[in-house]
Amino acid sequence: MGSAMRDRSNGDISVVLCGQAGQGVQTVEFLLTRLMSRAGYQVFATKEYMSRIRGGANSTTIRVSDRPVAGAVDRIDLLIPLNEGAVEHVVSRISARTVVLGERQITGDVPVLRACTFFDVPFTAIASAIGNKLYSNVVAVGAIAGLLGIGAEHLRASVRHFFAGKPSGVVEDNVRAADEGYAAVAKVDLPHELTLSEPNRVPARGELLLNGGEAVGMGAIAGGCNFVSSYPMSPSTPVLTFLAQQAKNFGTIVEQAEDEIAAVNMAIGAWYAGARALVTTSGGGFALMTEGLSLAGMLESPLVIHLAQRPGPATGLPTRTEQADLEMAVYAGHGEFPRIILAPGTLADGFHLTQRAFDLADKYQVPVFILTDQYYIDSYYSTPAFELSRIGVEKHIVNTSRDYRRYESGATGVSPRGVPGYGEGLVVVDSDEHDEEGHITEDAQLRVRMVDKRLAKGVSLLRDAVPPELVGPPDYRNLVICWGSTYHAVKEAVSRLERDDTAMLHYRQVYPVPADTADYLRRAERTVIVEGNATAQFGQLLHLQAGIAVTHQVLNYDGLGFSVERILHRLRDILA
Amino acid sequence: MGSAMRDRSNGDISVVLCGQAGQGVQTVEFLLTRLMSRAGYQVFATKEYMSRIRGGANSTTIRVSDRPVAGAVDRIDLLIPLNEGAVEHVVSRISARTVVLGERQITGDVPVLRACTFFDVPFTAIASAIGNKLYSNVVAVGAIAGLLGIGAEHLRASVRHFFAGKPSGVVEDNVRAADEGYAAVAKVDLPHELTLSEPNRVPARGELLLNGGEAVGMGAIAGGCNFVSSYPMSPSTPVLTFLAQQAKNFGTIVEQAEDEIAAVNMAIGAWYAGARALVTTSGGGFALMTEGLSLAGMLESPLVIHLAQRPGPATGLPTRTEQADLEMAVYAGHGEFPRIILAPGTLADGFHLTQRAFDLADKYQVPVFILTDQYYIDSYYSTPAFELSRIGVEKHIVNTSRDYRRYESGATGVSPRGVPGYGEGLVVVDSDEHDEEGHITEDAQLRVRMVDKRLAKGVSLLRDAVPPELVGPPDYRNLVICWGSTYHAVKEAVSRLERDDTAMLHYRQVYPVPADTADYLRRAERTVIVEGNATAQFGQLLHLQAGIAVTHQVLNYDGLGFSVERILHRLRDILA
Amino acid sequence: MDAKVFDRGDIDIAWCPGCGNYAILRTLREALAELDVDPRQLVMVSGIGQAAKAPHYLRAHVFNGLHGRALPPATAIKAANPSLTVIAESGDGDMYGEGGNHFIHCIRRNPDITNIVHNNMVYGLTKGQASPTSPIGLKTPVQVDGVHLEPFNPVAVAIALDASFVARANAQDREQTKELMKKAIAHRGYALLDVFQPCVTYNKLNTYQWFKAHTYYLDESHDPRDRTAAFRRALERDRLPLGVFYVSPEKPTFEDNAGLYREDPRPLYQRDIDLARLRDLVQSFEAGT
Amino acid sequence: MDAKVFDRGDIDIAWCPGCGNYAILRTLREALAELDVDPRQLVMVSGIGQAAKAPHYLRAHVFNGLHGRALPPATAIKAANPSLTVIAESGDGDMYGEGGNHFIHCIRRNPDITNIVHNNMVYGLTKGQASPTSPIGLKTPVQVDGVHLEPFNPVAVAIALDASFVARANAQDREQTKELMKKAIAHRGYALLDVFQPCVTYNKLNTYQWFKAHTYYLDESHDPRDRTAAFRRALERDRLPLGVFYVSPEKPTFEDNAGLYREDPRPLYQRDIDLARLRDLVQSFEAGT
Ligand SMILES: Cc1ncc(C[n+]2csc(CCOP(=O)(O)OP(=O)(O)O)c2C)c(N)n1
Ligand SMILES: Cc1ncc(C[n+]2csc(CCOP(=O)(O)OP(=O)(O)O)c2C)c(N)n1
Ligand code: SF4
Ligand code: SF4
Ligand SMILES: [Mg+2]
Ligand SMILES: [Mg+2]
Repeated sequence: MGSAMRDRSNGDISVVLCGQAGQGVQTVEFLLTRLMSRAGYQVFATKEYMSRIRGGANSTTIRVSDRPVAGAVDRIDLLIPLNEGAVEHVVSRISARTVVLGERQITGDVPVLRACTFFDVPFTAIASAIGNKLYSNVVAVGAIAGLLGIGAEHLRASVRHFFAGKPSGVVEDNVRAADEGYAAVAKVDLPHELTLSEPNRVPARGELLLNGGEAVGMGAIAGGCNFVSSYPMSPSTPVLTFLAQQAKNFGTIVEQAEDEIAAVNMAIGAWYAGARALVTTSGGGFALMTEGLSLAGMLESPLVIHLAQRPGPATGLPTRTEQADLEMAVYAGHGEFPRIILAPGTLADGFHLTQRAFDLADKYQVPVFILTDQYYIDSYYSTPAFELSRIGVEKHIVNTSRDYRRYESGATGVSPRGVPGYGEGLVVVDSDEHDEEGHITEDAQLRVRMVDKRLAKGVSLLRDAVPPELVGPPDYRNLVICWGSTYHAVKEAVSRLERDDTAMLHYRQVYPVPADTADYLRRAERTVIVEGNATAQFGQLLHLQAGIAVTHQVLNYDGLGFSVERILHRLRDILA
Repeated sequence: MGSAMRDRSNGDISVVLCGQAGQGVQTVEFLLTRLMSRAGYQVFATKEYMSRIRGGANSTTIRVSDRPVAGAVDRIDLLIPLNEGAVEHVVSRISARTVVLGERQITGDVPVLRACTFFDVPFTAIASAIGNKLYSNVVAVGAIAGLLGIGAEHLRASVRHFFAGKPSGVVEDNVRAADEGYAAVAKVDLPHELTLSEPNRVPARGELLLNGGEAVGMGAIAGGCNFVSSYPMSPSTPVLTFLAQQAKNFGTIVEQAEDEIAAVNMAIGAWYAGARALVTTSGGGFALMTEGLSLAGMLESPLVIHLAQRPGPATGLPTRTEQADLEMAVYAGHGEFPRIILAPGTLADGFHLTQRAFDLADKYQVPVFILTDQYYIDSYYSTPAFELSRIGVEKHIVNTSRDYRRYESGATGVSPRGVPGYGEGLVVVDSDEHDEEGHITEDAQLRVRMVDKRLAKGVSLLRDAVPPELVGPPDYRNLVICWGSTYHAVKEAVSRLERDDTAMLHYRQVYPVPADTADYLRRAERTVIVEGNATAQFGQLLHLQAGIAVTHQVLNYDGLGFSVERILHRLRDILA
Repeated sequence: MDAKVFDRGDIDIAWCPGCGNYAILRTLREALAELDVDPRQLVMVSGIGQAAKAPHYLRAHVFNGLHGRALPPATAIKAANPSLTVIAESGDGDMYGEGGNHFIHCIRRNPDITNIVHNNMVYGLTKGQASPTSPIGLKTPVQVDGVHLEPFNPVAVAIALDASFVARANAQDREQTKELMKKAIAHRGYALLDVFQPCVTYNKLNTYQWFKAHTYYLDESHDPRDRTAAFRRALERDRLPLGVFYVSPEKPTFEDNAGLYREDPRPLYQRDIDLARLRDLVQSFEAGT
Repeated sequence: MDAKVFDRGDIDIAWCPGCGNYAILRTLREALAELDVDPRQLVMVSGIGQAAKAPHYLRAHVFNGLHGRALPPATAIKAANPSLTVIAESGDGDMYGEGGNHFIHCIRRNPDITNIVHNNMVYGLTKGQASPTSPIGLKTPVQVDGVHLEPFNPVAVAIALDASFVARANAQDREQTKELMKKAIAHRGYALLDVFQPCVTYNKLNTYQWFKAHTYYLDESHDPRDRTAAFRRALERDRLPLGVFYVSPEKPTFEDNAGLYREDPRPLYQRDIDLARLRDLVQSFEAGT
């Protein structure tokens, strides 16, 4: 099968919704993905949106397939422009093969569309006829479902499910809206290559549809998180919101702090008293936490930080994506102390790594980062059920005796951690250099021992390092390296290369870099780092840790992140 | 001349004063160094002190020589213990050849002293007889002067000078105290090897005696600094204090901010309005400024940061020294933007690099760091006059026209910088990604151009990089590398190695690493990095920038910093 | 002067239709025009948030800094060039939450700047979480049970800090708000103007109607020189007073205290270093002295 | 209980001889003993400064955190384990300067903790710069001309924030200070106790004698439930009142509001996750639903 064919294979349709903020793109997206999912398809959805509440131009890309799909694509198979200007917003992604479903009256005569098939459906008129212009989004959902060949019953059930709890008039109006949208396209057919094959499966038992923010949030709960102190900041807020919504259910204290400094200092206080605390923030907020990070280093306090990246510097592009805060996470905080940085690639990673972060933080008494980004947080796809059978919190708190000393020395650098009120001992922690008891000291020899103790943990914790994942032939000549959220897009691009000399190596622990890195790099003739930043930060880190510089870079820093095509295109150039 | 001899050569005597905080060690130090200096000797003084206001145990090491001296030594030739416990505080530095000048009654019978020559002079009793126990420090100064063979007239003149402005009774009492101390040792002689040779010089014209804090402070004034916003934090406060004292003289606004966040944001605001602003801080304070640093990166605001390092993490050892905040300075702030980090080695560096920092910041519109440490700030020595003839502020502010655009693009990445009120244009700066005018944008292509523009400055500014200094044979086989404050100690240690295959390479610009680094490293068989931290941070940076890993490390992180002997000892081991 | 001077023309404004911010923006332009402020002498400083975008919608110099950090640069800008008119404009979250410490200490410092706070009692830009001024009970995606914290009372706190000018306005009353803006800008010293601003998207409690029903104007019976009375008024809860609560006895501004403009009014950017004094200073460290 | 329980024995105390801190330390030990507080249930939280070293000189759990950051961890510690007695003790610079934003918002949050501030009106540990409470005119190495900024009035601000308990003491009056400490610790909710503390090294203005001459005790005529009266008292300058200024109408604490202790008093460290609920939650994301 040629790549052009594959790009538009009828196993994978890319639907793009585009409209203003506040116009209900999210409703359409939600309904459509659930509907397709319930119909047995695999779906993936990712959105890009402006830093404003109403107006502007936002879009969601939804891929529907009978196979797992989880990477962003540029191409648009089916475009649903919801307002004037919507087409212009995605104009660079439109080709002659893009099919447009919309209202000509709204869209107007945009030159690029002249070559496209345009199904003109008067969403607004239909909605108004039913009784409310607001129903036009549901009309659109009906029409899309019709075009994609979903059964009408599926459609109705989904709409009913979505509006459950609303007055029955509203529910039925919406069902009618969906029906009429569906009917409006009854006579038309999508081009052959856009016809979805029958899904060859019903949803697998327990298959989930959720986004990165929800994966991380549930991972935190699974990790025993019971204290969250944070300050809202895109794109990290969904995790805060998720945990706030679940707080009552799980006995979690969720507090919106006055600022990020309070947030991190609260979290450290909470760990001290025996809680499992999380902060969730983005680059600028984390910058304010760096003194607190250093405090965690000195107190040997566990700490879990969800750092959701967005483009900087400073305020940058608040609702966009980037992977440019890695170096900050690695080096933040004055003085020297160990830390762990995990960067989920899959949704399962978001769950399992976050869960694990709490245990690792507790075990080694170090800060552990979950490093995500806007793309990761806001994207969702169908994913197999999480493995819950082995979930259980590894607690590392000891009952203290009368002569308890918080910083008792030992080979691993890890001292038993007590909490106030549990046992007979006193728990003394100090941000100054301290003795084994925790009291302030200026003894130079003790200082050296304490530095060594803290740094020893940095070695101990390598035992639990999460290894990178190699996808593709072990005897590769080309190695495409990536980390964090780009997992799926890179994987799909590398697989579409169809080269048996090329493999992908994905890091989900980015710091400390797992020990076998040099082996992986040495075996390749060409190494290509794919990163969402302008300076190849992880490439630098690999260089430092493995002593080998990567030979090629695929970087992106436009705020929109990577698409499969863009990676593929760049890889083809490099590997030509 | 054997090294043992050299160590105690009569051209170089090491005098150590030790007492409690608040006991007047600093008075003795001040008087003694000025006295020796005026007598034609070169002096060096460095102190170590506890983070408390009274009590505890502090010490000052003063080297007196007829040649330039500027590195800390461990050995004590002449010890003046001023309180009970003083001897214990420096016990590891005492040898049988140490001569002690003190009051047996206060010192007590400390075993280590039994092998030493002890001159018992009843400072307190003499002082009380004159009328005030407080005079005992001056009695001690007299005695030290006597032992070192300084003329009594020199002594009196210095004491008079020091107490000038006090009531004449006080002045004369102190002169008497000095005289009596002097007389008390009239009959005794220092061992031959501790006899200072006649100084072969009068102070050179304009020769200065000042410490690192003063050098940086004056450098700031020379750089046109007219706005200082900072929050007190050891060891950076002396620069703040110095500039506050000079504020009236130079029309400087010096403001103690409510916190470090306010300090850095004020400084950026001041630059925006056309001031030349400085913040002075230490690691923990700087951690709080990192969001602001990123703001400077985004606004393309000049900014000068004096970052005086002390041991971390967290509060650490507030009054001690370390070089462990380099990585933080290199990577601080979210997002990607260029910066310059200068690290003075000599006092002249403190002056000239700080002066230059303001011009570089203004020229390239980037943050520029002056990276010092407690050792640098608090040490002083005799140094040749600063070259003032070429001082003059390079201003880079333009008169704006009506169509002025703050971020106009150009090859170097540097856009002409206007200030509000000067010209017809409007000066718009924004922490969000912005267009050329400075207004907020979410355009992906513009984003890429703006990132490229900012990073282009990182290349442009390499033109003004301060090259490293090679001391020793250009055809070295061993290269000892250091940076910042260790200049003199490493230089002395390497020179005492007396090996013609070994040179020292000192970096006063540590970031970006000057381009010729790889050449220097490649020529060496063995490379030794000497750094005041536990993880060889600059070694890592060299590795990254030059692609070559250093082969050996000499690290120190006990808070007391490097002495010449400790470096020498380690180098001998490594190069054996 | 015509308020059009401050117009930026046909720009895209990122606020929701119906937002109270529009009224504040329009009123401010008019106030500035009536005060004859030259845009080239006007610096608008803001933090981050919906309100903080306001400076972009006005022809003036703009310093749009970090969330919560408008007051420190505003203070410094004024100090570096006292001939500029400096207005720090931002949201309630920005000024009283993230920026709370600067709010307190800026008041103590008393720079001659105007501080306009769009008080919509919610975090708009980040989608509706509670702000420090949110009323108890307001439900949000994060304050799921409703807000528990005692609302921050900026007027009372500013009076407690002896702020030099403290006033409150209601965005929808454009005329009175304009007068208050003019007073605040004309006032010499730090002037706080807290402006009630309906957020039509996220705050369904404090609506246009609510503000109308729950506010009244202080009349002549209130003496803004009486600090205790001002404080008592600031505590009123049922109906919230609008107008000038408090004007402190005249005190020197931050720029006055800096001292360097007493004899020489030139802003810092016009000044050069005094090389002779530098030489003297260096010489004072000569070893022989 | 004997105050010796809180003794750490023969330790080196880093304060200057004659410092007012000693009196506060001793008084606090006695107050705790009289309240029968078990050291194993007592957590002392502090920031950085001379005052902030106090927790090291007492037998108790200690969380000695960052400069300015005592209140956030104190709040969290209490919330994570409400059975602990939590005292946040630090200096004026720490609490009102660097920590000013936490001071404001902690009061709003109303955790059941006691906040003891050693108010020496100066930065001791960093060698004598002005603190937010320094009097106008105080000369320091940085405030060369003397302090210009309006002194921060913690009592007035706390009342403006409707703090649940606001009191002021004078370190040298050990008996009355002890009573105030006991009241503050026994109070349910956030309690501020600002303690005048002479710094014999750096503050030559606000000496033992000065505090004695410039303070007096509020008597029964003052009703601590009257917020405006409390405010008026807080503004007095010639002689500064001591005692309990204000006690707000009872309000729930931060821990109460958190809700999770209503049915189950166990501290967080004793709890486990509810796996069944987690399973349900995960299931709610099943594609089929
Ligand atoms: C350090 C930091 N933390 C958080 C944010 C995210 N943030 C942007 S605006 C905002 C709140 C805005 O609320 P407010 O100031 O009341 O302005 P409004 O949008 O309501 O006008 C927050 C939390 C940020 N930009 N920077
Ligand atoms: C972030 C940070 N900034 C500055 C400092 C330096 N510092 C330590 S204590 C202190 C002030 C102490 O004053 P105060 O809180 O009044 O305590 P006191 O010493 O007077 O008891 C400062 C500025 C620090 N440790 N951390
Ligand atoms: S979210 Fe609220 S404050 Fe922001 S623009 Fe919309 S209505 Fe206005
Ligand atoms: S410096 Fe002042 S506050 Fe600190 S211990 Fe000494 S007298 Fe007390
Ligand atoms: Mg708001
Ligand atoms: Mg103090």
